[in-house]
Amino acid sequence: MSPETVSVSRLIQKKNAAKDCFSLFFESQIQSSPGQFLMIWIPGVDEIPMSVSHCRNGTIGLTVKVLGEATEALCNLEEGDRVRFRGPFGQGFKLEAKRPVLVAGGVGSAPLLLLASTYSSMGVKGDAIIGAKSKDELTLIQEFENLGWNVYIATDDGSNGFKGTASDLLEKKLKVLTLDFLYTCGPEKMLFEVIRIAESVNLPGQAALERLMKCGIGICGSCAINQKLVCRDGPVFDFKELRKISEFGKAKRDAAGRLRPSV
Amino acid sequence: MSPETVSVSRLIQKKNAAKDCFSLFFESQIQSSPGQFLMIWIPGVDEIPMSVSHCRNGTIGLTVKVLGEATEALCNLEEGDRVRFRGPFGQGFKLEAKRPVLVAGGVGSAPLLLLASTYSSMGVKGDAIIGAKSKDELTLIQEFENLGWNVYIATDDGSNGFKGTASDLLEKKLKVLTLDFLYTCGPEKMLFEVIRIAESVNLPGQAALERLMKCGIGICGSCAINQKLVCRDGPVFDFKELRKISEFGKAKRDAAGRLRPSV
Amino acid sequence: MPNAKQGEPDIGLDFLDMKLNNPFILASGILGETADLLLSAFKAGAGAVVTKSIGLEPRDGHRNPTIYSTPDGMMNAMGLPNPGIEDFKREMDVLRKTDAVVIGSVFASKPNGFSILAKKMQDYGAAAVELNLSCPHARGYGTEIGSTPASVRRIVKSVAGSVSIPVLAKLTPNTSDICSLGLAAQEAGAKAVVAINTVKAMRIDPLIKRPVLANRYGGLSGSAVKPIGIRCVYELFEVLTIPIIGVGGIATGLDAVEYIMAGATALQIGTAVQTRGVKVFSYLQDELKEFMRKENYGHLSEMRGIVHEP
Amino acid sequence: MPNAKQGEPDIGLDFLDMKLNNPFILASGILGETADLLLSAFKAGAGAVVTKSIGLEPRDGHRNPTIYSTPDGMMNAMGLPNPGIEDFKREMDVLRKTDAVVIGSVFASKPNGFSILAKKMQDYGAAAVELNLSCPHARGYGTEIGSTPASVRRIVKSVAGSVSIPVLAKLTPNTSDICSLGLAAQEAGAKAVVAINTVKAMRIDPLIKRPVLANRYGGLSGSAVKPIGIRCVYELFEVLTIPIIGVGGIATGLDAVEYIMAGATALQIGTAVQTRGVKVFSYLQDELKEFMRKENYGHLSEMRGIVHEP
Ligand SMILES: Cc1cc2nc3c(=O)[nH]c(=O)nc-3n(C[C@H](O)[C@H](O)[C@H](O)COP(=O)(O)OP(=O)(O)OC[C@H]3O[C@@H](n4cnc5c(N)ncnc54)[C@H](O)[C@@H]3O)c2cc1C
Ligand SMILES: Cc1cc2nc3c(=O)[nH]c(=O)nc-3n(C[C@H](O)[C@H](O)[C@H](O)COP(=O)(O)OP(=O)(O)OC[C@H]3O[C@@H](n4cnc5c(N)ncnc54)[C@H](O)[C@@H]3O)c2cc1C
Ligand SMILES: Cc1cc2nc3c(=O)[nH]c(=O)nc-3n(C[C@H](O)[C@H](O)[C@H](O)COP(=O)(O)O)c2cc1C
Ligand SMILES: Cc1cc2nc3c(=O)[nH]c(=O)nc-3n(C[C@H](O)[C@H](O)[C@H](O)COP(=O)(O)O)c2cc1C
Ligand code: FES
Ligand code: FES
Repeated sequence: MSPETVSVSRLIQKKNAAKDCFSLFFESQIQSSPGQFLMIWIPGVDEIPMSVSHCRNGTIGLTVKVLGEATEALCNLEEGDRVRFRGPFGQGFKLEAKRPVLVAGGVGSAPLLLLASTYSSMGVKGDAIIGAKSKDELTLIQEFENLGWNVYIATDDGSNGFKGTASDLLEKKLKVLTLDFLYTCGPEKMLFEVIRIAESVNLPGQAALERLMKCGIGICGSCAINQKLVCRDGPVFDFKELRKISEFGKAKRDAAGRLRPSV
Repeated sequence: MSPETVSVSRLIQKKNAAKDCFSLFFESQIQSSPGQFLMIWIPGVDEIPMSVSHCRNGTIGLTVKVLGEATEALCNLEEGDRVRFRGPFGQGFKLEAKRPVLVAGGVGSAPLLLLASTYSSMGVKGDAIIGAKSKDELTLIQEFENLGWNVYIATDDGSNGFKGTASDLLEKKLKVLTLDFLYTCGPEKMLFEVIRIAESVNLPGQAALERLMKCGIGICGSCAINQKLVCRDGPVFDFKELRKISEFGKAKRDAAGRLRPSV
Repeated sequence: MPNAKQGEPDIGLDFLDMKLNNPFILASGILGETADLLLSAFKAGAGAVVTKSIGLEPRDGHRNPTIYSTPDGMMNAMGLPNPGIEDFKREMDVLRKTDAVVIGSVFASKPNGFSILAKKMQDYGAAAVELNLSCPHARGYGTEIGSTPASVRRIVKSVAGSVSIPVLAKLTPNTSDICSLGLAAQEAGAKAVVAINTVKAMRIDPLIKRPVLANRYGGLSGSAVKPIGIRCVYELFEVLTIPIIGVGGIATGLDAVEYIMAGATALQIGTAVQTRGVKVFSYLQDELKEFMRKENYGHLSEMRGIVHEP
Repeated sequence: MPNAKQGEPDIGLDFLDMKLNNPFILASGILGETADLLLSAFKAGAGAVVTKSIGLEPRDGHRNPTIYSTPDGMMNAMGLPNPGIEDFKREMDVLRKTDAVVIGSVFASKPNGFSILAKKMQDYGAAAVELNLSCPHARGYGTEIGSTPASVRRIVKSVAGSVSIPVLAKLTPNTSDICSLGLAAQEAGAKAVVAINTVKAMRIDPLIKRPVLANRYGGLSGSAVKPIGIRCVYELFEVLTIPIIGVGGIATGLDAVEYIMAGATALQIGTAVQTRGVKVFSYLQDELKEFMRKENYGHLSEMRGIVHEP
């Protein structure tokens, strides 16, 4: 764990990344591996988990989709405002691919961007399939292109690129692309589909999961998925681990710890 | 400070060192510099400060004069019995002499023995003036001789060597020996005399002091001598520091903290 | 010097009506909300597991931040999140089909609430019920109702009269006199006491200018409270006849030995499950056995309470 | 973002009838038995110094070991060794001739004893008197007489009626309700409260098979108790109108800021005098000023209690 487990940072820049979605840059010495996450405290509001999308030269970047109170408050911060980080926590992505493919849904592109830029700095590039409901929800497309990755776009409504889901597009692309490892992040239904498709052609890979997180450090149990803790054993899991996890794609726990079927 | 600040050890050997005086050897990884001390807890009895007289190959040796309850209990320990050490604590002797002379009174020879053996291992030898009330109270003579030091003996009653005090003998020897630094340990009246003599010929040196010690680590204040703490600033002091300390040779504090004239 | 006895030291425990493989029990609130996690602790070697404290109704708990962790110790103000006793049946039903020894922890604001919950836990198959009389950061619960002997007595009495499984009273250290709380629990029919819950505490972030926990106050656990927990167990052992379960800062086998010598019969592990991982349960067994082997103890009972004067 | 104000931050304090250069006060019992040591702390930069707690008669204190120190914190059971109030005149006479601001700490078992001691301290020239109502390891003194509001009220009232110098009540954290103790002290005429004294604690040596302190129980201090002390100061600030002196685990300027934001007006330093040496008093001033400069605070009062909700 980095010595910077708890640190206070100021917002130095905010950029619109998609509809209701912002990339926020903080002055911070935190060193995060792709796939790891931070617990970010918006003072007076809430403390929530966030993947790192940028990490370079004393700057940490997050890409945040406004969903509720905390994400809204986060995106309403102004330059100079302070937040507190705990972390980085969790197991990140393995960096062993020669020819990686990324499949992102919505703001799931956030951790995959840090993964892509890390691969690029190692001289490895690959393909990124990025999906969203419609054109204005596509997130970080330009950033993947700037890194020299091949970007393939899917929108549910066909407003940009392929009409259909990211997993539909993956299924198509699998036939034409050379790939040895798949990374995916996005809505759990999509992950479930992506993994089914990958496994059908024996393509190994990893997925980054989300669960409700309170402590972030493996003590409270709120992020449980069967016998695994997403904050500690994940958030990144191998496809073959996920196959053994019956709740994956099926059920989540709410703040009170009740098991609820996924929507 | 050594990582072994608190450690439990077993007595492995006990040797008679003089009348009512024993050298006790414990299995211990403690590394002590000459002049430093340990707080030794005799379970169920008391915890008292003790200089280290031997320190070698996983063995710590103390040389203990029976004075009261704690020292008696310590000397009555049997092989295999346990004690607890805290330490080593305090400032030891400087090791800068080319031609050292040691002046010991009674069990004051204990820390000076570790000093002599350290010098010997550096290839430096010198003279040791060792005093006691009478022959059977001379402590560690053989050990100094085994190290190849010149030993000069003084007894108050003349039962061995020079008849008189160690400081009387020092005064005599000063005229014939070549010396560049003096180390002394023993009753405070003796230290006071020795320092007066050394300063009269501009011989620099250090003395190891004793005061009542409770904490050993500079928080309780029981070892105070004017503005100095013997446990932390000492127990070894330069002669020129001692000149500024008005209580030196004059007064001590009792367990309640009352200043009492030295006897 | 002692001679080595023959064979392995025995760290098993016949405790109340439970047979424990070893004295190390998962403390309440740590990974205790789901059957799967409780099972994973049991499989990792816990002698028994205590559930998260369960209440009559579902609760989301306090807003985040709920945890603050430093090398000195941990602070939490989870605020007793739990699915409620009805929903928790699902988890207990899973556990019932296993050989895990499960102690059901419950909290309520009134004696009657505790009794209802304890009966449910008994119905669900819990081996014992632990009463949380000591959470320091949930308004109307825990310490607020567990810091007078009268209140402890009333609650324990109500529960002990309602269930046949052993009743354990978990006591607060946030008191000037833990012994009077322990005695009240014993007199009212508790079969054991558990000491200690967390110590009420606060830290502040000087740059954010707020307490580090959303609830402001929280409970301190981990190594910082170990000397307080050992003191409480020692004090309780001097006055009680029922067994004491020691908890607070136990992270190594030697910590466990200190608690046992102070008088603990069994031990609970909370914060160390985070700092050393769930494998702590096998490390603790190894370390405890190694100590006993070297020091020539055959059974835990040979160490229990031995620092007390006769 | 804030702009830097002009000039150095001001950390001076007009406090009761004392003018302190800075808010850092040497805590009672640390190097406090002799005039020379108290002076050395004052010269090292302490804003004021508190004497060792002095009683009516000389006391040797408990047998050794009286101290146990770990990286997590320190435990002590000195047992209130002191030369007695008559003999202590010698030390106070020396201090009187200096510009050191000296607070006389006293302990007794009865209100009347406290009053006699306080009057002596006043005669000796003490700027204020601090009542030790909170030592956790001396039979018949400290916590034993300071953990009920009634007893605190009786003692403070007796002393406040006997002296004209400010009376400070040093409170125990070994209670379920420190606020009621603080309120009792305030109502009875205390001019400030001091929180906290040490937390009752025990450690055991598993190889020696005894508690590590000869007195068995001791008081925990240092970083382990910092979150407890901050919580107590925060709680007291919510209910009291008189100033609070924060103490417990303060070792750095940032620790001081936490206490001040919780509501402390001044601060006392104990264990850190050991861990960082007596120079801690100049380090603390530097660190506090550096924080204030960076965060643009001009005076301590701008930080005091700011984490409380309006
Ligand atoms: C490891 C990890 C990494 C994450 N990384 C990012 C990231 O990089 N960028 C980002 O924008 N978000 C990320 N999230 C999700 C983010 O933490 C949540 O969006 C946030 O906690 C919601 O808080 P809120 O108060 O804004 O919304 P809430 O008020 O908590 O929720 C608002 C609505 O959104 C729903 N909701 C809440 N959380 C989720 C979720 N995880 N998935 C789907 N629906 C949800 C709720 O049920 C509710 O309907 C990550 C989550 C985890 C666990
Ligand atoms: C830094 C340091 C190093 C020491 N090293 C050694 C050592 O190597 N070997 C050794 O034998 N002792 C050493 N001592 C002294 C030793 O600590 C005391 O002799 C011991 O504490 C006495 O304890 P007791 O319970 O046996 O006697 P007590 O019951 O405490 O005292 C018995 C009698 O001896 C007197 N007395 C106690 N301490 C001293 C003293 N320091 N000088 C003179 N009279 C005293 C008492 O006033 C009393 O009359 C050292 C002391 C210090 C401070
Ligand atoms: C995150 C967390 C949650 C806790 N939740 C509960 C709880 O629900 N019920 C309870 O009785 N104790 C709870 N506790 C207290 C622990 O069971 C235990 O008494 C305390 O943490 C001291 O032990 P430790 O130092 O080993 O953690 C909780 C502690 C922590 C750290
Ligand atoms: C060795 C030692 C001796 C103490 N003696 C006294 C005392 O005589 N009177 C008193 O009121 N407090 C005494 N205390 C308590 C301190 O004044 C202080 O309240 C406590 O140690 C917490 O502060 P800290 O964490 O900075 O040490 C003593 C503490 C220590 C460590
Ligand atoms: S968030 Fe608490 S265990 Fe994962
Ligand atoms: S022995 Fe306590 S300060 Fe020296």
